[in-house]
Amino acid sequence: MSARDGLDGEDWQRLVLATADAIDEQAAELSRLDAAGGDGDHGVNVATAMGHARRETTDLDDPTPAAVLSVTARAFLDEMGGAAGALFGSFFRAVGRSFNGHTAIDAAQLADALEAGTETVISRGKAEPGDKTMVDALVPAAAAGRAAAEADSSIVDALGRIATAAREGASSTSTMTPSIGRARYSEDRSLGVQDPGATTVALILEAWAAASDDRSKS
Amino acid sequence: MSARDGLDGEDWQRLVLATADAIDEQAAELSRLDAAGGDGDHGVNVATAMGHARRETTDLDDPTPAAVLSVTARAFLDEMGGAAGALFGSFFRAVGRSFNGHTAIDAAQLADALEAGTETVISRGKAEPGDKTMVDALVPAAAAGRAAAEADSSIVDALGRIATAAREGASSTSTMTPSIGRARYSEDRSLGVQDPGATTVALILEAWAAASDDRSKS
Amino acid sequence: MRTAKLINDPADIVSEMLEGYAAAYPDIVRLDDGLIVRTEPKAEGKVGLVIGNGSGHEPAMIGWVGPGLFDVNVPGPIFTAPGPSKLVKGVTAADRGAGVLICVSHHAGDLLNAEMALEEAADEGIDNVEMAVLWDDVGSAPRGREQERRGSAGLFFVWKILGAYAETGATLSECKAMAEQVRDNTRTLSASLTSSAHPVTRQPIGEIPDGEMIIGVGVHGESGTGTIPVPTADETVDLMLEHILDDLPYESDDEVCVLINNAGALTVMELAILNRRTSQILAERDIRVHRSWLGSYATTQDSAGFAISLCRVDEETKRLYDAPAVGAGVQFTPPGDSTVDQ
Amino acid sequence: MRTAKLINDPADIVSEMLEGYAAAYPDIVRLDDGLIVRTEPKAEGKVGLVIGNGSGHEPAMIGWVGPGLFDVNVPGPIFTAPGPSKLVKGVTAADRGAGVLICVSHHAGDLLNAEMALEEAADEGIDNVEMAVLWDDVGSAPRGREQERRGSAGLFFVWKILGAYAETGATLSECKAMAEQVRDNTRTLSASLTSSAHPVTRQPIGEIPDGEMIIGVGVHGESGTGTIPVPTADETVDLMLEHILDDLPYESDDEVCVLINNAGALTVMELAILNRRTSQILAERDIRVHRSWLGSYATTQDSAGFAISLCRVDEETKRLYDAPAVGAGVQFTPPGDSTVDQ
Ligand SMILES: Nc1ncnc2c1ncn2[C@@H]1O[C@H](COP(=O)(O)OP(=O)(O)O)[C@@H](O)[C@H]1O
Ligand SMILES: Nc1ncnc2c1ncn2[C@@H]1O[C@H](COP(=O)(O)OP(=O)(O)O)[C@@H](O)[C@H]1O
Ligand SMILES: [Mg+2]
Ligand SMILES: [Mg+2]
Ligand SMILES: [Mg+2]
Ligand SMILES: [Mg+2]
Repeated sequence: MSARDGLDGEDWQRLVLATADAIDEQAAELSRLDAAGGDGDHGVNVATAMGHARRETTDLDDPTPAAVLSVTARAFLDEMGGAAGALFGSFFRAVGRSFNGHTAIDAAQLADALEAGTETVISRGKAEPGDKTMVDALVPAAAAGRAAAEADSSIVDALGRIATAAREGASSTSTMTPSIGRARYSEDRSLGVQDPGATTVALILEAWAAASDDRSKS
Repeated sequence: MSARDGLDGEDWQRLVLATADAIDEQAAELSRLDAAGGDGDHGVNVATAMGHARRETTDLDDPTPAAVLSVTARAFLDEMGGAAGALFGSFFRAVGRSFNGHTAIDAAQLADALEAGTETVISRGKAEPGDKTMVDALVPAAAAGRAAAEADSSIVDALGRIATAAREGASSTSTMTPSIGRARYSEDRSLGVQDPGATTVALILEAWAAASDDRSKS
Repeated sequence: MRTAKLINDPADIVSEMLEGYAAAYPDIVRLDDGLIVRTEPKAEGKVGLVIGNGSGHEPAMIGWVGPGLFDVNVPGPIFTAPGPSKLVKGVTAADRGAGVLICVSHHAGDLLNAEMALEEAADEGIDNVEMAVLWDDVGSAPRGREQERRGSAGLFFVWKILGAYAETGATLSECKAMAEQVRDNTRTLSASLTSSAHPVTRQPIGEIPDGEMIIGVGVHGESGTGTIPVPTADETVDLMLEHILDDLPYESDDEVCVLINNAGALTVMELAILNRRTSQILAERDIRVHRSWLGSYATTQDSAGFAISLCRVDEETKRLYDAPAVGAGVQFTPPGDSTVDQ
Repeated sequence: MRTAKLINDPADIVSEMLEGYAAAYPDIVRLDDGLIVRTEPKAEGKVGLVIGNGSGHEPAMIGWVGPGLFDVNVPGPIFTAPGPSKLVKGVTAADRGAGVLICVSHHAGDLLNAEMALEEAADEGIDNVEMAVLWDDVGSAPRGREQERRGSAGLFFVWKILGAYAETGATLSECKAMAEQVRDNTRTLSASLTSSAHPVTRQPIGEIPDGEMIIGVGVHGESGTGTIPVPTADETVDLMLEHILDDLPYESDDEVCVLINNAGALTVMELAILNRRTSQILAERDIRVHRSWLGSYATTQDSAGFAISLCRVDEETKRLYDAPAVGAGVQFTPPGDSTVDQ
């Protein structure tokens, strides 16, 4: 199977491992972003969750795409905790559920999954675009996924466009002021600084794009 | 009665008030000295005690020399507390007891009193000369008092010599290292700094000298 | 502000804390797969009480497990609510056959995870589980928008009264109603003179220079408002208590319990001086004090801050409040029951 | 280090603290002319227990007055022992016809003033008063010179056991002997990560930079030794406990009570992590732990420090240690006596 046809369970394992590496590398930066408006622990939190996801994913006997995402979801829900853990966990769980029954994920299935994940995050967390949260990266990412699917893109191309949209979404949060979730620690200081959760979304999707791309080249 | 004949109860009231004023003026400096080797509260402690002594002395119906000193002693014992309060209090109490039965105090009586006070401080507090305590001001002061009495000095002259000796004794403590009383807070930092308790002794005896001298001129 | 902490690997901070705490109080609590549970379980047929919360607020809530208090505490990472499965595990551990109430101190993460836990419990066929969402912090939302308020130190009163109530054999819905009733009679406002460092990252959370104070801080150091020069203790209480009293409002002839909670590094000396003014003002307003507590019950690491909490009580809640209770971090001994003759 | 304090006029700091503390716990203590005394006095015919001490260590010792604890606390100015007349007043207030024991935590000021109080009491014709001079701090003098050591947090054990013992009707000389016996089985070592400011002068007492620690500090911040970079919690306990264990020495098959006392601003999290290692080492050495306590019992204002204290116990002292006691700052509930059914 080539990347044109979709990413199978082993591919998703690789994507998750690549994500864990990317998060480890950026953890300090993510915490730094969180220190501006939050409590400065976001990088530690996500790295903890992704560390577990790395181990659990590797241990899977039957790594279907759904199973890999489900295990990742559990790592966020159980090991990260907090609002962010619940939301990232819900996101991955919805993505995994959407992958259910598919041995390989193509651009259309990915678009469905991202939409499902984004909707869950919004309905659970009640944040709207512009509230300076992970939603500001997820919404454009999901839209890019849908557009790529409609343009019949390969999964690799789709992920590339999704990652770019997520990154732009994350960047856009730096001019926003927070208005959701746990009351902020010092509102003023976060102006000009990206939202850490949105940045994590971008990092994840960039890692997915890069790792899927690697595969197509290999 | 002139200063040649001795200081009566009203004189001692005046000496105590003058001491209270001198301490108020120097309280910050005394605390600063204490901060080097101790807990930085000596000025506050002595000022509290002398504030009480000022009020109590003024309120005395029958201000004999013994009564004035006894009231001063109580202020140190009851309102200052701690080792220093007990020692200053014991000193004044011994001086007061030595004044007992005298309506006016001459140089010989003062010499007896200072010796009694100094002995009490040493026997209670177990400090020896050189230990960097109030003893290093009291011992030379008492010796100067005895010498003045033997030279048949007036009380005013005696107090002048006593104050000078106490000041020299206090100054000498700056090169000493502490070795008694409550374990010190940071031994090194007190080197080069005078002992606060010795400095207070000097301030008290200087205030007595100055106030007694005022009287002889008036 | 101190950033160095006496810990080992920051990654082990919560697990090692739980181990060390349980080791100190084996007659009260034990550590069971990451949960703090009562050593002597509650009698069968009584409602189980569970609370999940981020760690870092000790003795809350690991110290509030025991007879007359919680059955199970589910500790999350530092300042981070535990996930849904761990909460469900806590529910199972607390179940004595009469249902389980999950108490939620109202914060986004606690609420989200409790909601998900209820879904997960339902999926697993565990019913007879309810949650009570609790808030008290008048600094976090204005009057009329009480349900947006955060949970803070004043939940002390809910924990205590609810804990005693569950021991009486009250039903699950009665317990939930009691928790909400106490909540609705409770108001808290907090202030802080220092921020604290996150124990894992060692980064300061917020910034309060020496000599400044913030009124209205949250239990994680959250604050929207600016600093003011530290007022006197009396001025501080005057400012804060006016806000609290007017909010419910507490009125003359009301009877209240008082808590002056230490956020961590305030001294008992300061708490007592703050209580002096508090009791003066309450007396002036003819508000009777049933009992007062000064101490560190819910902390924000080592912030030098405090909260004033009032809870309006009636005969029933007073009786429940005075009932004996034994947690590792809080003990209630009924007045008059203090004879020591042997 | 915080120098700003939530107080009013620094000159009123102690009197306002006492007022506010007594106002919070009227069922346990009352404020009587500057003394903290039990609200319900001890039965006639039992030995009265008095302790004088400098203020600033709260809840010690204002929080240690109550049934099964002290009858009277005589608070002095900040970090300064009270004078002799006030102590004598305390003796009179504590007298229930069987004599009074003055407990002296060994510091120059406490000892001097207690000695003078005994003289003063004798002058006033009050006899049947004794004093017990108590020490525990292995950081303050080497082995063989125990009687030069300072009193510190470990006197916790003396207070508790002696308090229960006096309630049994033991005589004055028996009480004094018991206090000294517990003292001789108790060892403490303290460490601190920060100094604190004197609350009146606002000047720092000593200086410990962030990231550094001193082992061997005294309860007023005294220290002769230098700082070291903050070790891990486990390394710290290893270092300190070795010193403590070798001193008595505590040996295999001994049974001990453990106290990890917070000097003020350490977190419960850190105390628990320190206790984890403590209990591991004791287990390794086959030293049994009867009971452990983690908390702020004797503080040095808001120093981020702690003490590890051990007390070797036998059947009698264990029973006394476990007896119920109710102070505003410390409650002992006997294990097993924690039923809350109503
Ligand atoms: N209600 C919400 N909706 C969407 N995202 C949220 C919400 N609350 C928090 N987040 C995301 O979580 C991130 C913070 O995560 P993290 O620092 O790990 O958790 P915490 O705030 O508990 O310390 C924010 O940057 C934001 O993107
Ligand atoms: N044993 C002693 N003998 C003589 N003087 C002493 C003794 N102990 C303390 N002092 C004196 O007391 C002074 C300190 O007083 P102060 O700062 O008021 O008390 P504290 O040390 O309790 O804070 C010292 O400078 C010293 O002169
Ligand atoms: Mg965060
Ligand atoms: Mg001093
Ligand atoms: Mg956090
Ligand atoms: Mg002092």
